[in-house]
Amino acid sequence: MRGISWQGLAVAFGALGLLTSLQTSEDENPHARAPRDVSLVVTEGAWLRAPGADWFAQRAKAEPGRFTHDATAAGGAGGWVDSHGEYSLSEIEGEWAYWQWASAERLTDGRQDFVQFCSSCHGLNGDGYGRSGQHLRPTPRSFQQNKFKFTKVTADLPSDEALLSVIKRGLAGTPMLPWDLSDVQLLDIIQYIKSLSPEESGWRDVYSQVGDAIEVTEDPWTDTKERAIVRGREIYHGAASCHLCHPGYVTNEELRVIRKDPEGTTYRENLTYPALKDSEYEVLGRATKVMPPDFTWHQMRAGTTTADLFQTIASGIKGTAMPQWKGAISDEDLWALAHYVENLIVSYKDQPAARSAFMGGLRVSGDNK
Amino acid sequence: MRTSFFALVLSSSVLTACGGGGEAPAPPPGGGPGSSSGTQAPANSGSGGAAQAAGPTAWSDSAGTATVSGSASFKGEAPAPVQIAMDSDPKCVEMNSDGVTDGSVLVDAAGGLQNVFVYVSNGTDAWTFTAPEEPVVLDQVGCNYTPRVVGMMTGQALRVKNSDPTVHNVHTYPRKNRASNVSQPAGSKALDIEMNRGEVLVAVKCDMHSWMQARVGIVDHPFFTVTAADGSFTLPKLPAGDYTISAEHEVFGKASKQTITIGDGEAQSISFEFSK
Amino acid sequence: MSSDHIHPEPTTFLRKHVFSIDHKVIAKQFLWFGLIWLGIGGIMAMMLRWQLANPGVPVPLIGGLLFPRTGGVIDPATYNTLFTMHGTIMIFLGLTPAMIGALGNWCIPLMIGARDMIFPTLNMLSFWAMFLGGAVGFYSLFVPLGATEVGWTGYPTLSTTVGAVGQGETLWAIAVFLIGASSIMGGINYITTVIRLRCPGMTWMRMPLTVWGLFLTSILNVLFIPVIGSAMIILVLDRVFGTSFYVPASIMSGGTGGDPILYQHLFWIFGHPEVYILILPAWGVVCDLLSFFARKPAFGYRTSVGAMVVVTVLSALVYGHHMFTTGLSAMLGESFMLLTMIISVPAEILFFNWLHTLWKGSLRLTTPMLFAMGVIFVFGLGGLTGIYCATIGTDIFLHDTYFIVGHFHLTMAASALFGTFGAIYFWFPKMFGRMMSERLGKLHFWLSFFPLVLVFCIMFISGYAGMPRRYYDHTSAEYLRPLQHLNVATTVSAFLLGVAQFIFVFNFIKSRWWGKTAPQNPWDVGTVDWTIATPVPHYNFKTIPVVRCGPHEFSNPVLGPDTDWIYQTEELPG
Amino acid sequence: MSMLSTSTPSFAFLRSRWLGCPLALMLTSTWALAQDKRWGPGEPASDYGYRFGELFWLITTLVSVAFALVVVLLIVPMLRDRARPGHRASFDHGKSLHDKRLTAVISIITFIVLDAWVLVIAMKDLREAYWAIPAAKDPQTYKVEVLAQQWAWSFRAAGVDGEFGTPDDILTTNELVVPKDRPVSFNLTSKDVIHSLFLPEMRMKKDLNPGAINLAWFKPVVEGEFSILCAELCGFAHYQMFGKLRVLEQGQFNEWEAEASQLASTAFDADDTEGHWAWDWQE
Repeated sequence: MRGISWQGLAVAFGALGLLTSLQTSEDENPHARAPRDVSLVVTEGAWLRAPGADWFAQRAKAEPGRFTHDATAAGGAGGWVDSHGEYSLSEIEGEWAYWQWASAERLTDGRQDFVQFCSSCHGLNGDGYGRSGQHLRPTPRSFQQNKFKFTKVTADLPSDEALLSVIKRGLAGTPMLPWDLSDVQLLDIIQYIKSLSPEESGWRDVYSQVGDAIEVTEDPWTDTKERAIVRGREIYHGAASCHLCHPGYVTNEELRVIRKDPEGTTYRENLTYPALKDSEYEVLGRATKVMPPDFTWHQMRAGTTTADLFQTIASGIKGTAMPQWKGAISDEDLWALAHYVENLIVSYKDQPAARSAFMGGLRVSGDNK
Repeated sequence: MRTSFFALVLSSSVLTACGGGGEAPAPPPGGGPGSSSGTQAPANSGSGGAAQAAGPTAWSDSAGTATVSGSASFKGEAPAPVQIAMDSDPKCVEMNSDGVTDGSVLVDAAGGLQNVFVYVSNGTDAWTFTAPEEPVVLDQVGCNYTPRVVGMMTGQALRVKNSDPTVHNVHTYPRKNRASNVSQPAGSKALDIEMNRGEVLVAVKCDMHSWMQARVGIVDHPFFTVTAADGSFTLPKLPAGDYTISAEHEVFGKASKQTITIGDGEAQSISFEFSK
Repeated sequence: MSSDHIHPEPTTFLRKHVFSIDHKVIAKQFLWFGLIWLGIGGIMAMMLRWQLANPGVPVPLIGGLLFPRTGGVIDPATYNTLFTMHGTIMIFLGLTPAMIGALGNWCIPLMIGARDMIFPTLNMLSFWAMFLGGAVGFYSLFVPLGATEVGWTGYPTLSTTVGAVGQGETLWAIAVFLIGASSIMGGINYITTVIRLRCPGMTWMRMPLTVWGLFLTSILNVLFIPVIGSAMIILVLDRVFGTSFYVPASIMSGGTGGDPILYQHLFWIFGHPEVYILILPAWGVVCDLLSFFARKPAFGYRTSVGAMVVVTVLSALVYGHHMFTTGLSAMLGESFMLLTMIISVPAEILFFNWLHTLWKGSLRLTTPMLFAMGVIFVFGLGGLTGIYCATIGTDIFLHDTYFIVGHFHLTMAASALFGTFGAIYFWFPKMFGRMMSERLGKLHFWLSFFPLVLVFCIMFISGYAGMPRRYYDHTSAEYLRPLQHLNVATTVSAFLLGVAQFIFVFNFIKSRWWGKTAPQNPWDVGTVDWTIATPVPHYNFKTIPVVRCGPHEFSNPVLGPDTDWIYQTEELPG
Repeated sequence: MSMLSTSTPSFAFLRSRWLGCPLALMLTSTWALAQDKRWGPGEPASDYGYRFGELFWLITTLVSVAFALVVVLLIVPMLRDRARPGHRASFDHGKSLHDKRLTAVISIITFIVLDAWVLVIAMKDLREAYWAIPAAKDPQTYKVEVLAQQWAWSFRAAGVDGEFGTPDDILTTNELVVPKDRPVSFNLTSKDVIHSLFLPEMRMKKDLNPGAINLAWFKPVVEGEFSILCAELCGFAHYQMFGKLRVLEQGQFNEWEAEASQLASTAFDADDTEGHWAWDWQE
């Protein structure tokens, strides 16, 4: 075999192997979101907080065949099983709770998808500070903080469904897109980002709970939209006092009438503009501020239908000044608010002439600028 | 695409082998703190120590006879109280017609610092404590929290009331516990907030009235207190032993810790000093 | 090695068929290799077209097997991988081996009367380097974090770890480097062989134009492949070792970091000549085939050679027209626009010569002839639309739209592919000793020709309407949604084109083993390769031939009325 | 577990998918989409858009004629000069001086007609319009800083005070509002990878290179809503990176700008230095 450089071929193959193995070595490239300094393989599975027993009962009814109950699971305590894994019931400090097992294989899949698709903004470690996420307001979520804005649940932790719907439809007006990935991939990513929460916090916290879903109840105003808008306007500026953070959409006189304040009462400066608020979302250890939207101007992140608005108002926006309204005011009033806000969006957003006539009319009256 | 591209080539053998490993281990939350296997409930609440032979014993109130008292003071020139502008909500203005100053730093003429949370941060591991049934009450009166700083035991509820004729939202900022942010219009019933993990000085804020702030100190034993207007405090009913006592203020942060050794029936005095 | 240095024929299977140093075996290896990869690249193209016409619909038949995790749907990342690998495969692993590797290895020694390449071992190494490159490229599809998905142009910073975290991208760069190394080895070999091993009497101006095309291509290969090789090495350094040649340090200003535009310069200094690397052999083949089957001398042989030489020189000077929107200065932009316009002059000369060769000929419309004339048609279409792309004013709008896709597919893909097909149909009898079916061949041509023209002409329309290339789903943007009917039409044509290729596959396989035995010279052509027996003996020529006339002495009146051709080794009467 | 259940090759397609899928889908979608079809890019909405449109049709005319000639010269020999018994090709090497002159003359004429003509007009257009970037200090010029990222456009306009990096800078994501009949001048750069700002109706396209600032401009002459697309492959969601361009009539625009500036000042967080990314205007 004279002439064939077997040694040469061996060296070429060796160099090739060396190069590819180097890509997962420890040294760090300061310029890039190189995956070299972090392992792509998750070696341990994780128990993550799952929704409560009611949720399983509901789901089992809504999607027959999705869940099967296994009485022998978890040492006889019983549990549910579906294609995504096993949900086990366990007692912790006197309280029974469901936990979902995310296997190491599944988290590895999720990890790789996360690094490939999400890390440009959310950072390799899920700290919300990837190269594309820098200088961005609102900031990309840090999954180490495990706070999520649009949860559609009462308590802090959203269900997989809620997270899935946010990822699939995106957040309007931000770089968070509607992601065209399959449910399998997205659910793997979701399990992975849940596993990023620190011990004793969020998804790995025994005291946390996956909130009860805020169901879209029946709209009591379907035939009486006009009255809903009037009622919503009263709630907005009255009982709920939305104008404390969002703009007020009435003149000072009207506000006095709605709030039954005496003549001569004055309200906050720049009443027809929103007021900047604190948020819990941190960048480089500093909490950023958030802007409550002006419904006639800003884009709604999580949908503009009445039902979307109902859910958003009811569940609040977690980690920001927007509280949960479910329970604080009645569902009927929540629907009225949703109708009122929807009406503001439909009538004035992106319609400069109509909007300037409307807002200008509020401002001529004097002290609310 | 990624690993599954042309998975035809790989799937039948490799992935099946991998997939086999995906089954969950039998007992649930292996890693969860305080967990035990599903069938045997822990004898008592605690942090996983129930099985140990020489574990902590249940605390009885009569066991403690020692007292630590002292004071917290602020060194240096106290910041001048700032007038709060409440114009955003006329209802608040109405209730405080004389004007209100910011209550975050309250220093008396002698330098005594009010609203310092003082607690035993180490030395109580030998006992387990049961939280009292009755909740700790935090009221919203005149667009301010009363009291401004409260302490409570883990497992105890924080009951937030709204006595104002206006709407508030109760926004807690814990690091280790569940966060919550719920609105509370005028006339709503009280909210019970659970925080089950020891955490000193959890902020409670109202986003609608940006000046409204309170602090909650949560510890897993009853040895905590808040300094009075002159900066004094008393920690009664301590059993004999070695303790680390800490103090934290919402603006000035932690003072340096004090370690003491105290015998039955003794009374000792310590002091904490804060500065900017 | 001198031309009369003859080794004994190899005896082992390994030396005979795998690690052979015989140029004829290597040519066949390259041919099979190239055809298989053309098939893979073609299937990828079909999947791309499927997705574009039916966004988000599972790929029928193979989808469930290839993409189980998405239920057979091509997800956007996979889509990016597919078009990246389609481009890379078609250029580097399909056309390069099938055109330059197979054709060069087969034609150069046989047509210039040599016994083998001048460096047979280098020749073998060239094939195995390309094989290794192909293997690495294929392997890159399976690595963690995904295959390359940044386009065959691989622009940083998308192709650095900023934009592509997958190891597939690193492997892609290594694969391109290896394939480049193979091309350089081949190029050195071809150039030296043509210079040193021409048989007596084979002067430069008596060489068949096929050899001229391959010779000039090799020069471009040797000059410009090293540029992309270095670009790829730098890319690998950036990706693996954390250097920052291409990655700027800060977002707002360059700072001390690198510059992604550096790569674009390097890439297109190679990339534009690459177009001519692929098209020059096809041009050479077309010049020859038109003459062979029009039974007429190639019109203006010298001007054709001159035009090809001028194209070779100019090809390096026009690359900037790929970068009109990257922020080139006005001076550079205008210079490149002017130079690009100038390069059309030699192409016009070639067209003139081709059409003149056909004029008043005696056309035998065999399959190779049809493909040669097809090249004139599709290259005419592609070349003329180049004027839109060369003009900055229109290119601003058309840049990175389907117009460009249509343009470059017609010029370098369709033309080179038709040239390759013509060459395969033409040299198949000598290569394998059997005839390919003419009937199936003609069917293949016509069933390929119409859909092909349709595919890329519809792309001109959609590009003109503003449809950007490399979009996973054009229905997601409001502006593009009304254009979707064009996508569907393109896809239908593309599928017809795809299906037509099965005729070729069937014809090729069937003829290879069961075809009619070929006579020594089925086409009545006089070049030196047709003077020897079929199958070609080991070391080709028992005695080195002596050439006494040009390759295109067809219908020469001095030959008398009975015959219209003469072997190059024969003396013209009179 | 999930891997196991999803990675096993599915043979379901053998039963359902492949029979109806390919042709039925293509035909129905062709039919459905043909209801709402478009064949061209729409009328240009910027001033140089018209110039480039005219150039396009000039080239199209010239190219069509040239290509028709090629096709005729291909088809005529195919029909007329087919090999047949008794027919012999004319012998011509094309070496004579006459042939060489003919080659030269035809090439030069083709060059002049096809290339030089276009070249001259293109140069004129470029110098008068495309490269004539309006002066920054001209108060008529509306300046916009664009920062692209995977996968969104961030636009920053100076606001009413005309200065970048002040609280009243108007920051928008995926939405750009500009005045009609005033030149709009861009400073373009990118955070991560190369993007390309493509305004199809304005006939404008310019790359955004990380680490460098590119300049571009256009002058909208039509009111309305237009598209913003990305024309340089920028990763996974390249196809989703679009925005909306709104061109407002001058009076309305001034109102819009004042309001947007006011809102921006309200939202300005002076301590949040990381969130401010304006740079000095480059010219």
